[in-house]
Amino acid sequence: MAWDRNQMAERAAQELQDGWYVNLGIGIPTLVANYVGDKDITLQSENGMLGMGPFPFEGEEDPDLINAGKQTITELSRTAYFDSATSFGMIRGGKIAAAILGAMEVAENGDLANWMIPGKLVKGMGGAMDLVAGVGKVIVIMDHANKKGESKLLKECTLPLTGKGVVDRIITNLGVFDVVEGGLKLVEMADGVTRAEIDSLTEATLVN
Amino acid sequence: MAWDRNQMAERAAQELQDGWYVNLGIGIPTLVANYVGDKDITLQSENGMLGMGPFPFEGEEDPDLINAGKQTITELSRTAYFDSATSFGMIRGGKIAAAILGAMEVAENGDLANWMIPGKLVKGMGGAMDLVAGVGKVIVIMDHANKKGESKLLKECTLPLTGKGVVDRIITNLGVFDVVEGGLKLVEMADGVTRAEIDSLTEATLVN
Amino acid sequence: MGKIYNSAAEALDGLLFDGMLIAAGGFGLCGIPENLISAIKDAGTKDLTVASNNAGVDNFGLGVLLQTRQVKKMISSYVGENDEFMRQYLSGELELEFNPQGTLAERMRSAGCGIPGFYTKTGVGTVIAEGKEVKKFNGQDYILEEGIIADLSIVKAWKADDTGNLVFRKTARNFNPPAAMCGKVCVVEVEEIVPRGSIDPDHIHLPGIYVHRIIQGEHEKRIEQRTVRQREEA
Amino acid sequence: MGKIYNSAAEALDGLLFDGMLIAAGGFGLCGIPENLISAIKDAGTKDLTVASNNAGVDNFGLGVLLQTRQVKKMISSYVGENDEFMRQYLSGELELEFNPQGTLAERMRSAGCGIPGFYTKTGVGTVIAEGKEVKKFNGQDYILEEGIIADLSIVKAWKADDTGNLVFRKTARNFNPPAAMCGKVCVVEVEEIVPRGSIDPDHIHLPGIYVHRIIQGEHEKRIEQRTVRQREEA
Repeated sequence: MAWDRNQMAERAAQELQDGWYVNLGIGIPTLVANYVGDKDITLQSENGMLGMGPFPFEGEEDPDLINAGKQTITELSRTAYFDSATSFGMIRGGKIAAAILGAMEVAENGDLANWMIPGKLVKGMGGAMDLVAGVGKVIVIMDHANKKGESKLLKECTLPLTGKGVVDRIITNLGVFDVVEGGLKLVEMADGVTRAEIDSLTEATLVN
Repeated sequence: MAWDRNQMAERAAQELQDGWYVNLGIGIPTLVANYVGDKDITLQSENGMLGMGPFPFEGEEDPDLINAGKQTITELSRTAYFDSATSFGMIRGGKIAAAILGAMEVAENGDLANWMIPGKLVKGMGGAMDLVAGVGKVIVIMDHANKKGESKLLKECTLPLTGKGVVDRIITNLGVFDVVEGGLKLVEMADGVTRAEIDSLTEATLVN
Repeated sequence: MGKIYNSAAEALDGLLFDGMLIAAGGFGLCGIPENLISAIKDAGTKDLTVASNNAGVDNFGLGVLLQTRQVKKMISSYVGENDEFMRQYLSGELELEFNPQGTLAERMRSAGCGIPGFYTKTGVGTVIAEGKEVKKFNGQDYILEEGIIADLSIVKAWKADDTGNLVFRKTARNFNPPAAMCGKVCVVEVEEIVPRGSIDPDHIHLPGIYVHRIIQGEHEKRIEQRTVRQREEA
Repeated sequence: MGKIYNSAAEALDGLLFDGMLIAAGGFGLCGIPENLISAIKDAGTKDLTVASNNAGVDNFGLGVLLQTRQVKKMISSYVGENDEFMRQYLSGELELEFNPQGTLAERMRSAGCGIPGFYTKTGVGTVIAEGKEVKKFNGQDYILEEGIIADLSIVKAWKADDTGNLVFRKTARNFNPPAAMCGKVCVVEVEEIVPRGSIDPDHIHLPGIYVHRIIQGEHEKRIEQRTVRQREEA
């Protein structure tokens, strides 16, 4: 029994420490906000906001208040707004403790690819390259394998990189992995997942 | 009859055009503000203010409201405040149309020295180096000669430079001079001043 | 002669020319200069290079200038949500220079602040670094990025006074201040022009020195992704 | 554990060490962190390098740390109005690195924004350029300036909420935001701590992410040059 999306998000939330400023990427990372519990976490939206609140109630959407995924959101009592240059200043300057991002591929040396598939999908890197270059800790959440059953934890990335040697920890549906000297280290297995399953679905070198 | 301080300031005010944002240095340049008349001029104070107003009435001084000379001032209806990084951003970025500054020496190639006399006077350049490097037009107001009667318009500066080839126009008590190819060009003489007087008090090359 | 103009067309008069570089504020469809974009469409100016984080959607925002083929090149960080953009790019009809979002914002801010180049870790070891100078600081590699100077900036603010002091609202601020800074000329559209002195000088987000022309306009302010939560039943 | 501390001494506890680099906000005596400076004096921390536009006056502001000889080196743009500073500098007791004012502000802002170096025209052809890399952009020379990362930033704001969101007042803003940005740790003193939510999020000048510890203090706010005009007689 591998983790589902919500369980991955719940596991990722455990990585966050009280008082941290955190940036959550689009997709599963967004769900992490549901699991921070009592911890004092301030969410950054890189389009110019600290203290991102939940979606608005119907009828209260404000076109001037969106997140980096262009979704309508709300403000909190701690919220501050600023421009994009300031926003990425704090990202590059290391003021954001952690970013939790999705990925297409991660390599055993921490290389990350999540912004384009040449000739097919060309959406752009948005703020991802700045985030992985600047924040304190880069945590990736993604499925362990793609739809064809091929490992997304690779010896080397095949897609254009978002960042080189930038990933610290990977949370997949099968478990938790750290980027260490020589490869990836299995930190934790999802309930009911066996080491044999992980070995068979992991191309990257697993070290102890 | 050479110009006095106020006449020099009055003459300098003629350089300013309607709609300009202008930075005035400490000393005689400050007096220029008294002569702008109907022109729509916005004064910048490089410590973080556009729209600098006159000195406050007695009893209305605000310690949080000073100019770059640390003098108490007032705000106007057009005033905006900002931080020092933003302030010098607009200076370096060429948004300020003109700066009017005092000087110790100006050379015929536009070199300016106004920030230190080695071993004697070491106050620092403050914002002067940024201003001369960044603003649209640099206008110097100064006495034509020093107290010993030696020309301050030189072939080459002897003091450490504030900027290299940065001065556009010089207004002295004797007249108005432009920095042009090959030397300084006499643009205007103060009332009652003769060309012979100017020649005798000018070390820099005067060209026609 | 003040800074206030009666219409977008009037405010752009004399500023547009084929092949020019325009910096546009906005993020997605939030805080975009809707009226100025329309006026550029109407003017028919061609071969534009546009520096903007996104390119709108197919029929709104900068997307309309892609539909009319007025844009030769985009400098952007994200082009999703715009099928026509993707199609023109993949078919080679449109040039696209991808910039990381923070690099794009800083390139605008830098140019406006008289900084022609700066070093950043963003993009080191990726295609973004190709052809760029690399320099080590404290043993780490950084790449040189250059400022973007625009012939024209088009910007959307919430309020302006007649001297051009601007106030933005919530996340509609985004790229508007850096875009305003990097333009040789900056034209701003606002929802409301207020008398000078009515904005607290400590609440001004961008001083009027960056603003050359202002119009008051109507704004559709279209929402790109309407997301809501349910009210709990009482 | 929140960001609010009871005193300057408490707020600096564990952050001070001999030989450290401190970035201080303020311009002249305007917007200076009076209470934090006093607490550093009391702590007796030595061999400080202080990046600050000015060094106060003889017996106020950073001047007090010069009197106690706690400062080894100043990074400043202007040192007038401080006889003790001039004396120590001219006699070689104090190191002084002159920075043009805008370069100093940008070096702080840059470091806080992850930019280790930037190019500027300021100082080209002067002693400031000596030993610095020169690069041409568009045919003009620019010099490379590096970011200043401080071990500690000391900053004065007008108001803070308990999450550290800051508001400054008039020209007391000056170097405080860039100084705050460049510190590994930033301690702020304010005139008033207000509840979160009581500052409009569009009026915040510096978001709390830059602020680690806050104290509320009493401020003398001494005026350096009291200049006034006469009221016209009625």
